Amino acid sequence: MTTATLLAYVVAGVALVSAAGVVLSARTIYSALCLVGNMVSLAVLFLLLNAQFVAAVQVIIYAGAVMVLFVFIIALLDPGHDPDYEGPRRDPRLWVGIVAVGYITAQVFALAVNGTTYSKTDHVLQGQRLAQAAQPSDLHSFAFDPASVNAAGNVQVLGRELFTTFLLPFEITSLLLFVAAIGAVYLTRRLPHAPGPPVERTAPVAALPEESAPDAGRETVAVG
Amino acid sequence: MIDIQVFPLLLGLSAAMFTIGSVGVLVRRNPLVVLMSIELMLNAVNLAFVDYGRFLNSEDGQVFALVVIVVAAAEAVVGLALVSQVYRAGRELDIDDLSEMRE
Amino acid sequence: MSTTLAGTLAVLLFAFPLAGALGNALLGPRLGRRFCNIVGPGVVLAGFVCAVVALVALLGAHEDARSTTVTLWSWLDLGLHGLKVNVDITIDPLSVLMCLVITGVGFLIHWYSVGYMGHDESPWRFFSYMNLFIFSMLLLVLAADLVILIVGWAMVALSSYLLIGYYYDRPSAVQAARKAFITQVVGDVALYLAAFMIVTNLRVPSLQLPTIFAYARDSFPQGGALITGICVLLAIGAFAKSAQFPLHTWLPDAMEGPTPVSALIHAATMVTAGVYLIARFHTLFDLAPIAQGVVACVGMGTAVMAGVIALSQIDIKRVIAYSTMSQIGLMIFAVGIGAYSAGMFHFATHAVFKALLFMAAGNVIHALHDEQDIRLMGGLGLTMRATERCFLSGSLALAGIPIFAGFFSKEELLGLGWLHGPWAPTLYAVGVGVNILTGLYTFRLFFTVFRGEPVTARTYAAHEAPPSMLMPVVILAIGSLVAGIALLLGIPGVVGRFFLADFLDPVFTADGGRLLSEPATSTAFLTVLVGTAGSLIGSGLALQWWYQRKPDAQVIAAKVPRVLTQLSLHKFYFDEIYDALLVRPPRRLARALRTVVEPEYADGWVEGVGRAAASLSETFRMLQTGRLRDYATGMLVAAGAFVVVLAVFVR
Amino acid sequence: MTHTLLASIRMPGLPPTDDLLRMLPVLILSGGFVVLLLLDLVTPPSARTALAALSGLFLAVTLGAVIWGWFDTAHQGLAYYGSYAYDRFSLFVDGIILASALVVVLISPGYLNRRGLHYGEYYALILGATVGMMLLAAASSLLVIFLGIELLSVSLYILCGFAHTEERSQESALKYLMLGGFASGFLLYGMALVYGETGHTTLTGIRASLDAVHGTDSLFLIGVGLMFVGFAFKVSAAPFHTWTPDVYQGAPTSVTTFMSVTTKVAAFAALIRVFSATFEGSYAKWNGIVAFVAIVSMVIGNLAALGQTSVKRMLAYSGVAQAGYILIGVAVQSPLGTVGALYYLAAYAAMNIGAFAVITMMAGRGEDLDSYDSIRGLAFRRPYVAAAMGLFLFSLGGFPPTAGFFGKFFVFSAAIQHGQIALALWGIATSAISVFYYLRIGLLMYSRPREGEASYEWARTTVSGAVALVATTAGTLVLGIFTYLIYSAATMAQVGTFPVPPNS
Amino acid sequence: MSHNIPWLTVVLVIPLGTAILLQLVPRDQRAAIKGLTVLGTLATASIVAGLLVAFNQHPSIPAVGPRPQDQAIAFQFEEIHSWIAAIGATYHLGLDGLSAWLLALDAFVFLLGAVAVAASTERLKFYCGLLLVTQAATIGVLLSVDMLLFYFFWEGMLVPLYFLLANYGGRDRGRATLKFIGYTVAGSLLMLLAIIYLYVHSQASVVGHPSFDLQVLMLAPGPAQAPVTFLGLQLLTPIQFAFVAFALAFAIKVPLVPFHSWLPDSYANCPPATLTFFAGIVSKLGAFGFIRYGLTLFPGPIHDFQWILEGLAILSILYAAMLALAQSDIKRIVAYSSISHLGFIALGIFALNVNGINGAIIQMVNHGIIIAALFLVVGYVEARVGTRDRREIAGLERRMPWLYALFLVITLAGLGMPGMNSFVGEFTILLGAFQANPLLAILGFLGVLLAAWYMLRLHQGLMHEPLSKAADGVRDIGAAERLVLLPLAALMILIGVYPKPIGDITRSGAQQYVTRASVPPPSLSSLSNP
Repeated sequence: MTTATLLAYVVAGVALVSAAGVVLSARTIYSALCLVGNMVSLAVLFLLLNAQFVAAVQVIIYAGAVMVLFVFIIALLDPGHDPDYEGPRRDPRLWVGIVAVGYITAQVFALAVNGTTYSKTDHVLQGQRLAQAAQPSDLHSFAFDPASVNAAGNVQVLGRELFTTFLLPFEITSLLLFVAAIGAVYLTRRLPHAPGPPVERTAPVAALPEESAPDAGRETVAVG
Repeated sequence: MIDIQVFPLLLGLSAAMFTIGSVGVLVRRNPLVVLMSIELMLNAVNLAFVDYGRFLNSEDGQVFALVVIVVAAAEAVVGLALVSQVYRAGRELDIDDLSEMRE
Repeated sequence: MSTTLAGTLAVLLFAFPLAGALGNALLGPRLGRRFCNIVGPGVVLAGFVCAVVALVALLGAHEDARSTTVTLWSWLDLGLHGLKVNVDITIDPLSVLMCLVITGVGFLIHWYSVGYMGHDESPWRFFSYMNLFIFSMLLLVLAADLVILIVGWAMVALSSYLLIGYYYDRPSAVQAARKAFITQVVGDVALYLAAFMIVTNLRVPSLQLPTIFAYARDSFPQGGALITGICVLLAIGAFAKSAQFPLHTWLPDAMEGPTPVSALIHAATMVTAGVYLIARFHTLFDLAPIAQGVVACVGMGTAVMAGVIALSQIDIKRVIAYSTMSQIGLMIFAVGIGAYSAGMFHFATHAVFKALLFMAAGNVIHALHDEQDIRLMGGLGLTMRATERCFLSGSLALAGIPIFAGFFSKEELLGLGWLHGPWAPTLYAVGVGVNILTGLYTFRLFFTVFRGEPVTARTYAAHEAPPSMLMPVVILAIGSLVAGIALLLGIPGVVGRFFLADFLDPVFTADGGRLLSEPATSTAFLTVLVGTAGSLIGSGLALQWWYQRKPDAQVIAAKVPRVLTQLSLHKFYFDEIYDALLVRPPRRLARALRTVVEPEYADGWVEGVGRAAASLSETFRMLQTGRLRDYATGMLVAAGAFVVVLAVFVR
Repeated sequence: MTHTLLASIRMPGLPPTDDLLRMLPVLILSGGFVVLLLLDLVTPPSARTALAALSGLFLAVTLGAVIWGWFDTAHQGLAYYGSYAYDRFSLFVDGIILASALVVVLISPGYLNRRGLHYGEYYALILGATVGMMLLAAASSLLVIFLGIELLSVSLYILCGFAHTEERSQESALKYLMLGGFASGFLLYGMALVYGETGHTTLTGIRASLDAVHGTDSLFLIGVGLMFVGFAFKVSAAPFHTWTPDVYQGAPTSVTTFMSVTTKVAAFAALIRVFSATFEGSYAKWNGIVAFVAIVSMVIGNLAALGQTSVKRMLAYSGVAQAGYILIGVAVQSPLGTVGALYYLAAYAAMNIGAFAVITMMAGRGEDLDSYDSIRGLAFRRPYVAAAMGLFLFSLGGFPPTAGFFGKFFVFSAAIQHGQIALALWGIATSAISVFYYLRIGLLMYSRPREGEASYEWARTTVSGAVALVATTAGTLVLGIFTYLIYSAATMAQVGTFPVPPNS
Repeated sequence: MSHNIPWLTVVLVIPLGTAILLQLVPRDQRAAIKGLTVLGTLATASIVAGLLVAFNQHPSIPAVGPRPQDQAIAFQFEEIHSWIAAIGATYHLGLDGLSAWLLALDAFVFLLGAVAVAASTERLKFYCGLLLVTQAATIGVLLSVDMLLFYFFWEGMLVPLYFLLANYGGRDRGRATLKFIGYTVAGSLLMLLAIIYLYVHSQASVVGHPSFDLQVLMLAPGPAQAPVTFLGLQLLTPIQFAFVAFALAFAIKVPLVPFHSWLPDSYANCPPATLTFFAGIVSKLGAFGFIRYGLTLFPGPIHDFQWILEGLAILSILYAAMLALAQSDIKRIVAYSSISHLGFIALGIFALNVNGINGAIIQMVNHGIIIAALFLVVGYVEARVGTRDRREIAGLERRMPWLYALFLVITLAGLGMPGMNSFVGEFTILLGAFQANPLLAILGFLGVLLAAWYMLRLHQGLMHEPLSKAADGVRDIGAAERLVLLPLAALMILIGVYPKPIGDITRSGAQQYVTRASVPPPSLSSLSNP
């Protein structure tokens, strides 16, 4: 087992704990901090997985921008008192949750280890085998030489990918951000809101004129 | 250069994080924490993508992860905007209050 | 007789009364009473003329050529070996005799009604009903097709229903009308079934009576089960019309109708339709001895029962009604033993004198302002001589005192009864008993009404009926004196055959039917003597008890076993029994169905489904708590379940 | 050094310019989105109706482009390296979506004015959401599917909260957002697993991988299941429907009108493309779950609708039920099933938009036309509208001669043809129930309010509103009588369900 | 009449056309509205009359298969056009001995309904439009030969009916309407499944591709499959299930007794003018369906279930008659009497022989006329006396002689008086039943007796006995009402006196269907040796 693997184990543990912390910690701010910790540890894992660019983005955007936003809002809304600290313990949902966590994790792990997912013999993921079997002339080579593996994660490669193969998603993302921005602006800005005068109920229908009533026949005829 | 035994470990970790996140949505009544839990779920997804991508040696996973991060950010923005709207009046941060419409 | 003539006559016979009925109904209210008084009887008279013409034509024709069947139009084809139903009518001695009586007596009664209903508020209604009845009756007797006969059969019932319920303000009248009609429907149903059996068992091409008879003779074995069943059904139909046991209870109640109605329908014509039916279907009955036996016994039984009941009734009309029932019983007996001519003979005479009796009674009731209780009458002979005389002649005829009409006809059929039919001598003996009863109740009635001291003051106030009501009575009185002789040219076996028989018998022999063997002269003479003796004894006793009153009737009544008197008084409890068996249970069942079954079950299961859906809907709405975390929980659980299923079970 | 490294990795060139042509409808609409945003800054509040007209124009033009594309078979095929399918399937769905959006834009101004919500962003966001839906309909790679869903969702989150001063609106928006995020988490995780187990993100690639090895392993299946959860949420199929009534009720009615139809249509398109086409090989494994969801949706939707007292909630639940019926078409893996689902989607668009349009147009000042009482006696004031509403209700109930009948008919036919009688039986049992709550509304409209009871202050019918109603009515009837028109179109679209790679 | 004009389409279109034309009339021109409606229905009626005259002039020869039951039903004035070509659904209309006179009845009762509607009805135009649309739908049901088209009209009929029932009538009409619609829909949907099933399985039919055309489906060898087994016990075969589905749909429409509870409520809450065609033709369509589809598509199953169906028929006759006896609401009395009479019709159908079915068809026509008249009378009485309670009405004869006389005729027709029209039908039906099994006929006669009882009870209860307080001071029916009732009464007598014109056509129809349904081996036994 290489040191990298060892590191991976350790960081994974940290990630797990911090994840639990997000849910369980008493104060909102603690949750936020735990989330930050979780994200950072994930970034580390990404690095270990040769996804340097993603790791960087993770730290910058997530741990940076988003979490800062969170903290702002927390500060803004002053959660001095948190409705539920003891909530999780009492709540039957918690048990549902714990069961779910335990089961699903175990299930996925088990399947990942000795399912059909990958065979210990040739250390090749089944997805890989499938992909190769399907179209040998696939966009990405499945050769496991370290060079390509390192290359896979670096900025140039991803950049090219984003502007060629994934051009469309990339564009859509821009649109999405645009919409989100507008939304945030619209929702938070104080707008001159002029609702109409309160409606006073009128005219009991008993006194309704028969006006235009028979014409209903026209539409009903259209039914036939 | 980590070896492939890490793959199932990280997949399991992502599953765990995902589920924990979803449980957070279940059990927490603080809208901010709920949003964070959702972020947690998305993070788990990223981990899964990157993990797979690494051992498939395809970039698609990483691209996916990038996109997910962006989308998560976008959602977080809108969500936080809404939360700040709804709970603007120093109102107790409890999503269970959001049950005017029911049945 | 040419078919064209027959057709024309038939159409005319139908047309006149029908026109009368419609005319009265539609124009009557506008044109008023006089119009109705003319049109009502007029059309019947016209019908009578047609009948006479037919009679003359028949007499002119050769004996074997006297039966003509004409198809007026084709009614319907049935999907069964090309079975056709046509509107056929037949002119033959039998139907013509019926027509004569119906229109003749009918005319007189119409004439009588002009006076009797003189103060009625809606004569047009009355006369249109009466004319309608005449039409139906003619349709019945002229019909030569089973279905058409059924139509006539039912329409007779209808018009009788209308006339019984004529005074619709009287609940009792309404009840009686409905009772009569429903009883008639029972009879109709019997006829339907008979028709069905005929249709399904004989592969007849049409339901024309001659055809049916021909096929029946070829394919039915003598006394076979099927033919017996058919005949029994026919007989049930006949019983319903002719008020024979066990379908007789409607007739007394029918007296709720105006008196002319009783005279026309419930004495002269309708009730004798049963006799006609059996006579008409003689071919079938000849094939089914058992059925004949049943008919004969029922006839005689009814005769006795009615006689007994008549003894204790106190309503003048009811007494006559029961006597009618009893006389018809005799006729039924006659046709039951196969003495068709004799039966028809008695029918003819009976029509005359019974109509007479009713109308005379009508005069009395009219004079006493609708008083019908004979205990409140008496001594009317003082004030109403003419009516008394007529009534007397009618009573003599009814009682069968020699040289009066009833004597001949009754003795004829009794005499044949001595030789023929089931337990021949026994039934003959019973018949003699009936004679005694007849004498008793007839003269009980006569004496209590016309002799003795007046009971109430009204008796003195009573005045003789107006001529319009008297003339028909007188005519009929004369009729009842001469009818016997007119139709008679000698007592059977003493001076050979008699006229009516010569006229009718071809009908019954035409299709191979055989006449009953006449008794030897000596036997015949003996039977007649005994029968007459019976009548005389009865009448004598009546004279003794109700006129000279030593011993008084009450004393005698006390001597009679109580059971008998009670039975007689309560008409053998038939109404009570039927009410308990046939009327109440369905009523109760119907109520139970309405209150329990329909709401609880028939509708209930639908409602139940609705309620179940509603409650389910309630639960689902409860699940929608509006709390986000619950929704998320639901989703997670479902998703987890999917994972389990996909990872563990499906694989 | 890096150069050699890069050389060792095969890189594709830029996408061909034809792809821009294939993107034409989406491009027009996105352009419209931007233009509207810019114009909104300069238009005075009084002239905002012009923005509505403009957005309507954009939609119409796009619709034209779509129709042109339908006949332009030469360019049909995959674009952008198999991530975007420009085929009749997507164009068919685009047509439905655009038409619906057009109707919504027609009825919106009056409503927004009465509600005091008339802001330009509204139309921009409608267009944005529409773009997302069109992308979703045409998406043939997991990534685009996800982005399409997110684009339309984010837009809708904002639109739901568009009445930013109203508790209900905000509440519904937040609920929708949180549950939406939750659901897209599942969707994503599913995608991750599918990607990992097949090695591809494009549907063509995935399909190819699956064809290569038929034995599909559990992680892949779990992925399929989780993806289905995501889709089921979007089409609001039980038990993932719980957000629907609340959100529909809280959102401004015009928004509800929009999302109730278009979201479902787009999501179903993607669902069909992914499940019926891509995961076809493992049909036997997942059809049980789909069938189960279909049945549960039909039962819960109809039964819950039975007890409602709010028109919008009732229609929401009926939407859940309708989703169940459409899912039948997915649960039976047959061309007829797909065609049936497509036809049903078209019918559903016509009748449901119509029904909601009535609610929108009649909604008075400041308040939504929500409760049953508020619709009582409508027929006496607005006979045409009431009659039209009655027609839509009958259509939803599945009566001929309306669209709804043939929708159900084709779906059931598919089920029976496929031997899944049980599905069909559930279907008819529940539609028999549905009759009661649909027709109850009819009774309300045609019954006079009790003595002395006030009647709701219905809004006047605007011209554009009338046009919208006529259009939806006509659509409902045409789909119900001249069935062959759309049916043949749907059959042609069905052929394109699976994105065939251009090379093969 | 010339055969190159699509007469049936014309008949189908005229009502719709009139309905659209109606919209040009301003709503306050009530007289004009009513007049136009009457004209439209009159036009339809006259064309239908023409069709009847021309019927059987050029009969087309039915396709004859190897076995007698392969004989297709011969339709006249046929029209076939493609409708949904992709699934082989066609626009296929045709007239046969079964539908000919029913079409006439349809035209007549709607004409009657148009005449009978009070010009003072609120929202008259709406009403008239709905009436016309309903007529179009019912005509479609009678004429369509393609099963999808049939279902299209069958279910579509409910739409205008819903608006009619929901808008005009008694206090409780809402509930009653929902009950009626829901009940009917539940049945029809099952039938829809069965139709689809047959369609799917007609693959291997004579034409090769699946089809909805009755002519084709009829000749298609039914999918003879082993019974469905559920939890080990053997249930019915698929085709039998299909038949049960059809039977349920029709039994609800007729209605046969366990499924009848919608009828009294909706009839009781329905205005008489509507009832003339609602009771007059709509309920007949169920019986029509039994003959048209039960006998042709399910010759085997209908024999397998014959005794059950006969039992239901008898049950309806007696049960409904009893309830008619127990009611005090005169409208309900008539409603239940209607159920009982329809029981007779069903009895005739399930006798499965020419007489029974012929009688059933004739009786459908008669009952249409009678029930319409009865409801009209009841309506007039209610309108004048102000109550429907039998116990509060009496002695009307004194006040309204015209009504009395006409009602008398109608009553007699209602109780099957010989010489009236219903006698023709009942006699033929019962003859058929008697052929099938004498016991049936006898039980049927029990129904005849009861009918006499409750009809007289109704008639006398209203007309006779001393004048009741409620009934005092009412006026007799006016010329308009007489104008409506007189033709009806006349028809009742006319048909009774000369039924041959009807009988000849209907018999030919019945003959065809019976021949078609005559399968010697019941399908159950045939399964054992496939």
